[in-house]
Amino acid sequence: MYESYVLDKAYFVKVIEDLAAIVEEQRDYLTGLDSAIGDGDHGLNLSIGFREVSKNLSEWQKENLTILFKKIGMALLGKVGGSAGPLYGSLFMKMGEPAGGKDVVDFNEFCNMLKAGIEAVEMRGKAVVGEKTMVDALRPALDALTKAVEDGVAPKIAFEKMLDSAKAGRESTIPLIAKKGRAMRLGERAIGHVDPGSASSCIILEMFYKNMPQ
Amino acid sequence: MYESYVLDKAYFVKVIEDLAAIVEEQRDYLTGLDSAIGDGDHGLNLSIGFREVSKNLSEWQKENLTILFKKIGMALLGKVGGSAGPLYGSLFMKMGEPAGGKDVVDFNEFCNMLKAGIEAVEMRGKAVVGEKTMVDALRPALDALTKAVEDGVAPKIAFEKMLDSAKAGRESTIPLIAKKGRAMRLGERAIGHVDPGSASSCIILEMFYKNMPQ
Amino acid sequence: MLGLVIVSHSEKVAQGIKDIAEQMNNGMVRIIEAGGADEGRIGTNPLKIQAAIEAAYDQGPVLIFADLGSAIMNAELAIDLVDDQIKKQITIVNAPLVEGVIAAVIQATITDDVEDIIQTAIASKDLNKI
Amino acid sequence: MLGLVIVSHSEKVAQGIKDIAEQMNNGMVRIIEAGGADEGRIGTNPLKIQAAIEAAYDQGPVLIFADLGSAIMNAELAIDLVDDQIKKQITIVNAPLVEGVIAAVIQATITDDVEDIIQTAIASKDLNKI
Ligand SMILES: Nc1ncnc2c1ncn2[C@@H]1O[C@H](COP(=O)(O)OP(=O)(O)O)[C@@H](O)[C@H]1O
Ligand SMILES: Nc1ncnc2c1ncn2[C@@H]1O[C@H](COP(=O)(O)OP(=O)(O)O)[C@@H](O)[C@H]1O
Ligand SMILES: [Mg+2]
Ligand SMILES: [Mg+2]
Ligand SMILES: [Mg+2]
Ligand SMILES: [Mg+2]
Repeated sequence: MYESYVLDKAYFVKVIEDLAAIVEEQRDYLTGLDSAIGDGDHGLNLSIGFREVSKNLSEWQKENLTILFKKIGMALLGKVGGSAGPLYGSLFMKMGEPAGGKDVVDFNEFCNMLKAGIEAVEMRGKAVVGEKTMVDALRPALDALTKAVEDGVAPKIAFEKMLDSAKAGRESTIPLIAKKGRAMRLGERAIGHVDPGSASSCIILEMFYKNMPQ
Repeated sequence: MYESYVLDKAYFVKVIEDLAAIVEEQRDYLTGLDSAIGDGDHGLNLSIGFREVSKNLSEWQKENLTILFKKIGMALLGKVGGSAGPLYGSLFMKMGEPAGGKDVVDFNEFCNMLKAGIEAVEMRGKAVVGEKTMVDALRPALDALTKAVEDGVAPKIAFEKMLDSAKAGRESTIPLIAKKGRAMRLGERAIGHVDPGSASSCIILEMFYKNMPQ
Repeated sequence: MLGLVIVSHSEKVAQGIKDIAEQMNNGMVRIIEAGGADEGRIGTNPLKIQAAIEAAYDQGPVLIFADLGSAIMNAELAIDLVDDQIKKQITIVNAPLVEGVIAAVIQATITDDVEDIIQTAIASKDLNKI
Repeated sequence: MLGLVIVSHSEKVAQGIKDIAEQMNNGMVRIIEAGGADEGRIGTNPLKIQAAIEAAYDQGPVLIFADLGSAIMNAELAIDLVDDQIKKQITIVNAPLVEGVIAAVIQATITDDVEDIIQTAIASKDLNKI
């Protein structure tokens, strides 16, 4: 089943386009979350990063998926400015690697892409679940996806489970004290607020989910 | 003897003029000393400070000695930039106080002016003799002056003794490790070098000496 | 409101630290920079620091952060120059400049206990970066 | 020659620290700043840091000093991007930014033992200012 479920470049390009659009739309929401427990730039950071991506996407989509993702990641690295830069930069750069220079991947390969990307975020930020970071959304999401795949769940359903776990992970950050990033300094004052990175991670995963064929 | 030996405003103005001139002349010498064990700006700092003084001196000399010295001190404070700013700024500002708003002082009052100024440097910099600072020149100078006055030595001879002690103090800084100021960081590397502030202090005292009437 | 004065030998450093700190400031701290000697030279200027203290003062405490020895000396001189009423509200904080200012501003969003803010700024020297 | 990279969220801070440090530099340290995100915004940029590392590298060690958490993260990313030969020469120094850079540059005028320079920079956090 998973080998015959393929995702082509048009899918990925659409995901990125939608992502750029929704980041714009959700910019103030994300910035608002970051104002509460950070420096209030998360939405702006991502907006600037994805504008750079948008600007180049028609050019970059000539490349294979590995290079396309690498270019997206590099653009985020260079433009974002905040922590989200190296983290999402690494996510996209590493996501491209399991695509092995191809233009189309099957579902197994796609899952490996997400795995590589999320592990790269963990590696870069050295955060684990419970530290009130984007990892609180990404790690449970990856685990739910892995489990769904082991259970042989259909691709889009597996992704729905992944997204549900990401969102649950996002909500799980509310009562937490932060152990990484700027919010770390706030101690108990961070309690009661959603971590901005966990919110943007949900948005990213949602765009991948939404555009998947049935 | 000391009451009849008076120093008038013309004397002080001439001292300051000469000081401004010699600072210009010795700028590179002082900067060279500071390059060896500091940040190489001591000569430049003083040059900028005394240029400001020169520029205003014809205007300021209308004031009594207390105000004149205060204005000189304030100009040094504002312009010098380095440690010499607050130190020599305080020296001149405080020197004016024992002049008690007059235009002429006798030798006793003049000695009190120097005492007030040098004590202000010590208060501001919290340095004591042996820490490789200008205090190594100024404190022995003041002590020598005080002793000469107690011994009833004639004014200009007393000042000569003061200047000799200042210069001996300057030389005494050569083998020292610095305990104050930037050179403090250098540890043993400061050994073998004259402290720039002790050198400029000798220059200042020398101008007071040189212009004294017999 | 808490006042905070940033004293550096470099005008750029003082301004830049203010820029970083303002991002974390929720309006609870009045941050004023006093960087550089006269005419932008490297150094410090007690009259600039005095003016910064007066601008930062808002009937409450004023914290001064400075970089090197002579900046502290000039800060102390500036303190001597301000009104007694302001003077007794001033603390020179023995903390690293960038890290201390940021820690103080963040802590000021959490508490208005000045002693706590000062201690947090001082403790910032031991925050592990890596 | 020793390389030194100053990473700050603010372009001004990084430039200004370089200005201060150059006054004490006797030509033994190649100091390169990498401040600010793209277009001078507050933040850091791993590509700028990478370029700074490459510019600071002169066949010898390169020390990186940075301000806040995400600056360190971007410095680590930059290190991943440079050549292996440079990479093994790099140390991120766990020291306060302004104080650490100044201490390192002064110490580099005294010794060329990099470990000593690093330790002096780290110890700068405990230098009493007042
Ligand atoms: N070490 C880390 N590991 C994982 N995520 C992190 C880490 N540090 C910060 N983050 C994430 O980054 C988000 C903030 O991003 P952003 O506002 O762009 O960066 P900055 O805090 O530098 O302004 C946080 O909400 C958190 O989710
Ligand atoms: N705390 C201090 N007390 C007395 N003199 C000091 C002190 N700190 C520095 N100095 C003097 O200042 C001189 C350096 O002056 P300058 O170069 O103008 O200042 P900076 O070191 O700030 O560049 C030193 O040579 C020393 O004599
Ligand atoms: Mg942020
Ligand atoms: Mg930020
Ligand atoms: Mg100097
Ligand atoms: Mg100087």
